[in-house]
Amino acid sequence: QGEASDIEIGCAIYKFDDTFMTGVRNAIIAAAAETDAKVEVVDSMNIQATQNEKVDLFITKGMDAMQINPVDRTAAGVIIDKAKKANIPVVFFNREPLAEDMAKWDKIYYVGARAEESGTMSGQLVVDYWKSNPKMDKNGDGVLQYVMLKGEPGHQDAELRTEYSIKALQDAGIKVEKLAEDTGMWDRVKGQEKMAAFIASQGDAIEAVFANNDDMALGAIEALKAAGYFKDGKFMPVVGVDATAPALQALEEGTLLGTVLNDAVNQGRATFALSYELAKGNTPTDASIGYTITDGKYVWVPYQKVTKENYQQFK
Amino acid sequence: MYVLEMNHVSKSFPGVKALDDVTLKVKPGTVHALMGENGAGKSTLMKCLFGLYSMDEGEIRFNGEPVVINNVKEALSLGISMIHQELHLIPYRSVMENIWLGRFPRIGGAKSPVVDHQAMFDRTDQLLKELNLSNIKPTDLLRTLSVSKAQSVEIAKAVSYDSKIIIMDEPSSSLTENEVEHLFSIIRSLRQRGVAIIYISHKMEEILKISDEVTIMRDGHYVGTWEASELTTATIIKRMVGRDLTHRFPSRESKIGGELLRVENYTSPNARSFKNVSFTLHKGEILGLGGLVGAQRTEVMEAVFGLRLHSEGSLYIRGKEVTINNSYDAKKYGMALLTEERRATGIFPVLSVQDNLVIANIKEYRDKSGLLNSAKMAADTQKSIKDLDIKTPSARTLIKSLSGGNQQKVLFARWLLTSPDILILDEPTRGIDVGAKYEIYVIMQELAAQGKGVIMISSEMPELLGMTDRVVVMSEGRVAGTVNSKETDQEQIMELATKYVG
Amino acid sequence: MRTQAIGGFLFGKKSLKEFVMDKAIFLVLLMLVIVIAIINPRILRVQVLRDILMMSSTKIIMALGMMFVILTGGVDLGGGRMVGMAAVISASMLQTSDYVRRFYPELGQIPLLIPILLAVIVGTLFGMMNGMIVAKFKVPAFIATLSSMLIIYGVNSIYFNMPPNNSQPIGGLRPDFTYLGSGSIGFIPVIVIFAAIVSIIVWFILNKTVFGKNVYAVGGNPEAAAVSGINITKTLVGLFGLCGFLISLSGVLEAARTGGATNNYGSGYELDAIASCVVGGVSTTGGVGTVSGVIAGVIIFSFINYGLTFVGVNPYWQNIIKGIIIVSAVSFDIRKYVQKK
Amino acid sequence: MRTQAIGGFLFGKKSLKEFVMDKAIFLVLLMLVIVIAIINPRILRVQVLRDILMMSSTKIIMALGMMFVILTGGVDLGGGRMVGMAAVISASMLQTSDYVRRFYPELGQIPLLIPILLAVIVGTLFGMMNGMIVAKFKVPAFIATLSSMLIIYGVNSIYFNMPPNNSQPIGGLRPDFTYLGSGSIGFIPVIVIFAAIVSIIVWFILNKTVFGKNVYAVGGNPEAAAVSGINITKTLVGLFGLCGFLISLSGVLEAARTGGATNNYGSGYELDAIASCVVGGVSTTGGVGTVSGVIAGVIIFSFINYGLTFVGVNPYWQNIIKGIIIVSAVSFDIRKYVQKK
Ligand SMILES: Nc1ncnc2c1ncn2[C@@H]1O[C@H](COP(=O)(O)OP(=O)(O)OP(=O)(O)O)[C@@H](O)[C@H]1O
Ligand SMILES: Nc1ncnc2c1ncn2[C@@H]1O[C@H](COP(=O)(O)OP(=O)(O)OP(=O)(O)O)[C@@H](O)[C@H]1O
Ligand SMILES: [Mg+2]
Ligand SMILES: [Mg+2]
Repeated sequence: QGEASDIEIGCAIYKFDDTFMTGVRNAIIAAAAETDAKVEVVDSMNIQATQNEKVDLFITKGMDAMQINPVDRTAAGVIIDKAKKANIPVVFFNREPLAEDMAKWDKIYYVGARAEESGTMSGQLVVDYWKSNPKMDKNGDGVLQYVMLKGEPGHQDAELRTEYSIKALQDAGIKVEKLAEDTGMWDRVKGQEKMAAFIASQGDAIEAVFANNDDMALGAIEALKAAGYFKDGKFMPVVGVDATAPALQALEEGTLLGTVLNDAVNQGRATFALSYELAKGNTPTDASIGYTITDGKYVWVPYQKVTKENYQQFK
Repeated sequence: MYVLEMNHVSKSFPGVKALDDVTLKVKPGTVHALMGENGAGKSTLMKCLFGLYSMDEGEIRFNGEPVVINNVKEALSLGISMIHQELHLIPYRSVMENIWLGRFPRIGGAKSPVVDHQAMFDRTDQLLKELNLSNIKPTDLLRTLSVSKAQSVEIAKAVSYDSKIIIMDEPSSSLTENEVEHLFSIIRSLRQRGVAIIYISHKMEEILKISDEVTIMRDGHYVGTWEASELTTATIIKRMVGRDLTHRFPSRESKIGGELLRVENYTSPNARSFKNVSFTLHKGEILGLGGLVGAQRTEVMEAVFGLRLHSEGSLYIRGKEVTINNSYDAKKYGMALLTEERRATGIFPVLSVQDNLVIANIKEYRDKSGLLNSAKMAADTQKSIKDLDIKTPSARTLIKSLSGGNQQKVLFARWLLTSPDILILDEPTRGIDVGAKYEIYVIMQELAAQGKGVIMISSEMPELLGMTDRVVVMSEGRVAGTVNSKETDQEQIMELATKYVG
Repeated sequence: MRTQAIGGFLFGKKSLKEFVMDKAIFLVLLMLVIVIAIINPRILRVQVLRDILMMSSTKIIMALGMMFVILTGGVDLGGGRMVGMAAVISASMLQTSDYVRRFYPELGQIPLLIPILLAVIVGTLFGMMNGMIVAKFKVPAFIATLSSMLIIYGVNSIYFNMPPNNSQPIGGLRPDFTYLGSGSIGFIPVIVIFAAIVSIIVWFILNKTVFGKNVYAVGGNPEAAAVSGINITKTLVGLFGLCGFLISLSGVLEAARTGGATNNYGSGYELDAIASCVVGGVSTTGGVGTVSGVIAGVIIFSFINYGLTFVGVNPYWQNIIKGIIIVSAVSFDIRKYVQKK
Repeated sequence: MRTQAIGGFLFGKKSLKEFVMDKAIFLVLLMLVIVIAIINPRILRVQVLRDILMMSSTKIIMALGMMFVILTGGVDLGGGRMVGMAAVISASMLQTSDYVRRFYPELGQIPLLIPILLAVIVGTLFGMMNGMIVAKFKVPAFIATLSSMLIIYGVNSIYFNMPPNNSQPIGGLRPDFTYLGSGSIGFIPVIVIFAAIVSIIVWFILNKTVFGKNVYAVGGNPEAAAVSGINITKTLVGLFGLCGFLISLSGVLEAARTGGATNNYGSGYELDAIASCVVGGVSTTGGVGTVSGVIAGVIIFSFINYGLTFVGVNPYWQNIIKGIIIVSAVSFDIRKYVQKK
């Protein structure tokens, strides 16, 4: 213990219960297993203050580098100050700190996808369907009537996905009308219950269902099934985000229209590769980490649309 | 000429008219006894006076002036204080805090937020000394005090208000003879200072001894007010219950049989508690357990019943040694225990009278399917209510809204339903009116006549002497001696009770 | 006189006022329905009633379990996590054989009852452990169940993270299993039938058995219960076990209803269950509470959630309105317990 | 005899056994430290002590607030949401003037104290409202604060969602503000000094003032308090207000400490605060609890969290171990209250 050759990296995940972040976490652990580095993964339990405490602990333990998945992206500034003082490089991932905070020190990096993109892509999935299926406009008014199942209000991904999915429709020149919006708190059960209420109050007026993640989308599908959808030719386009295993199954069954894959494996690998180089005291390069570094501190891992056509390759 | 007049007071609760046109007139510097059967409305009348209940009708005059008392604070500031029928103390706080609650001495004037602990301690110390209660320390936590000491704290608290009227609702119910004497000397000195005392008790001797005037109530009605000197036990009873009650105790022929219960050498793991207690109870016997308060009578009986640990000793039922670790073991061997603290270990306040009655016997109400037979439970409940003359609007009434004495009757009935062979009664007639007392004596008597054994802890000497066959006298946790009730007197028992004191 | 006679006819021996006081919680529910129906009359459809009963079903089962603990003056903080554990255990063994990411890739088609029983037994054992700790070590239920909340969640997460699953949501549940959650017999959902049967059984246990009476007694005054010859340990272990049984049953049904499970299922449910009980008149100081009150409490919550979404209230405002409704309903209902001065 | 004399010298009038019983909770803490130090001796450094004190500071302030409510036998479920509200209010007005996404783009550099006072006053008022509802409508604290939890969260979310902020996390806090949370005077963090001062004041209030004694009285036996002429309403409103005050103060410091705020701050904190109180010997039935116990309770939790991460226990196992430690600590500590029979 404490030998100079041992590389120790502290990794703080915003919340262990997040399906997507579990994928990233597993990828980081897998990548670390191929090296001599030891990654200590901790759970911030969705509390920024807890994360700060974990960072203090990492600093006290003298970690060589840190991987931080912020709970609240604006709080990265304080973490950067702490890290800089202790001279421990930090790779932020999945949630992007503010540009001015990123500029505070040169040993700060970010790996992630542009959160807006997931919203845009799920919007585009519906755009494609709308354009190829004129019958989707059930009431024939040329306007797309939709309902929105939001994640936890105030959660960065929830806000951005909600905003950009609709923006994608408008950018494609489609007129939209929001029939209802409510929060399903990322939760399958709540998604199902909220959708049941939407169906009861809106009836057949709903033409599309947007969900901020797959769990809520699958909940909504259960509610739709209970209301007689997905049989006898009655269909409802439902989109989610994450491309979880049950979502892929739903794609196969033809109940889910599409979802968006946030590439957990590559986010995890890139995060580890960056922090490993930093821990060794090197300045990372495209070659040394195997990913393209933009603006000297960003690695962008793109989202991918997943539909019935290509889901096989994500299984 | 009256310090207090309550005229035409009426008050109803859902299902009962607790007070119906009641009058009470109290002269300054007198002890005014308020009497009536259980549920007659005595406590309710006092709670109206103390601002705890609002009257439906009637007026209160204080020093001749009509007053309206909306809450306790107003009552206290008028100069009325009260000792409640049930203890109202805060368990994890000190004696002094309990006494000065609501009017702590403060550092730097009445508006200051800071409590003056030194002054509080000194005043408490002085108060306790004045009242001759030096065995209680101002800093003792309430929960470590025995019931009787806690009762003494309540008395000290009521006295400390310097009130013009002190209401005492059965203050002596958990005091021993000596302590009652002590309370009386306090009352006499208060009377001399011109304080009026309203004194509620079911003990006739006390009433005749201490009171100047007596007001009698029956079923929420006012019966009348008399000079105490005009009254005798018989006339009071007659006016209270509306009929004659000639004997205090039912006459009985005891037929003592073989040994039923033998306790040998019971010793508590707690060094300050009981040691080497042995006694025997026979079939058909009523065995008294006497002694001063703190003699550990309650502890011994709780240990016998399996509620407390004993480190040494053995127990024999009908000559066979048995181990009793808890109350269901005890119940299995046909034992029943009526505890001393009605509220703490007796009633289930939020449950109905029926549920309170049948709970100890609940297993007997299962029919073949294993489910409870409601009809049988209801029938037994009605029978108990009738047999013990329990005053309750219905079997479904929550027990907490019954009068104190009627709660006690329910508890008594609870154990009778289990048809016990050995009945242990800890202060069974506490707070029970004369009529009901007699009924309870009769029941004890009948049980003994059926060959069952009864153990009665009592601090009322006449009751001990009048009802029992033998009395085991305890002193400081040890058995000081056993006497034959017919051949002894109060002096001998007192002598034994103080044998190990000091 | 006339009106009184009519009142007597309608409400039995009670006066109209007493009836209103006694059933305040049902009146609150009625008022809510009326207000929402004025805003959007489509709420008055059988479909909506069915939706609400369906979404209340698992919650009723859970809340009835919770009631046992609240009757003793405690709470079961681990309830939510127990829902998650039962959901994960049962779902992990009830996936269709052609689903790709199976939890147990080698597991064949086992009888439906086995995983369900397993889930429920594990829940019951955890419940009994809570009861044991409360009874034997005198640890407050709050702390005992807080600990078991952490332990259950930890155990469940480790199970859920087992390869090859690695914390992925469990999907692809067998249709015979999901039928329990979303199937119907005629117009009546299976899950509602479940809830009804459980309610009846719980009513029987509480009102017609020795155990039930002992629960009320231990809750009403544990010291008096100890004196009355009630085996407190047995009663506590029994009632906590029953609570674990009912809560894990609701977890199983939750998985069946949503067709999936994660270790995060049920998170926070305990609070909803406790709140439903309290709104339904179960006293947190113990000894007071009825099955019908709990059912009313759950349905009120379901109806508020459903109704506010139904009329399209913004989620932030939903919270505020919900808060106001709850506190008003309870303060209205509580008056029957507040003693007349 | 000798050992007894030494024991007397060390522990005052109490016997060694009594001392061990009385201070059980501190012994548990000591044992934890020893066990972890055996696994990794690096934990025995001043830096670690400082980390733990820092992470305990805001929690101590919050738990002390919570203690007032628990002393009356209730809980404040809205505590966590109140932390979030205070964090958002104070942070929204304390951003640097060059920060791009300001909550109030036009707001100048206002004195530090104004937003802090504002946040704390709002919290106090919500607390007093809770107290009012509990006292006047006899609604159980559980329900009153559950409602205010929903209401506070709703109000805070609406505020947080106001344009131009639109629910974006609030960042770019002024250095004079963040100094309160992360600055130090010498080696001692400012926030620890805050916690120490608050603890002393609360100790004084509870032990030396009439109000404090009334809190214990109302909690220990409300009927006794009522018949002694104590104004129960005033006491309840006061103590709930104080609870709101302390909790929102901890929320302000939480924003200062993390350098940001969202409407989700504080979510779930109430449970931690309640648990710390109970582990620290505050009885959920009311009337029993001390400041030192609460501080010990918070530090035990902090130390468990810190220590388990420090020795590198897998987070799932952390939950399980934490659960076991809590239940053992409390069952060990509780023995002093369990009546010796
Ligand atoms: N809070 C209440 N709610 C309903 N009924 C009540 C309440 N308090 C008293 N009662 C009823 O009022 C009647 C008078 O009770 P009260 O306590 O005044 O009797 P008491 O004369 O003091 O009897 P005891 O000698 O047994 O104490 C009883 O029938 C009782 O059931
Ligand atoms: N819970 C307690 N904790 C500590 N000490 C207690 C407790 N209860 C009682 N004691 C002590 O035990 C002593 C005996 O009280 P106890 O009630 O047993 O006397 P008793 O002879 O049974 O009187 P009674 O005639 O009232 O039943 C008291 O002096 C009291 O100091
Ligand atoms: Mg259209
Ligand atoms: Mg009375």
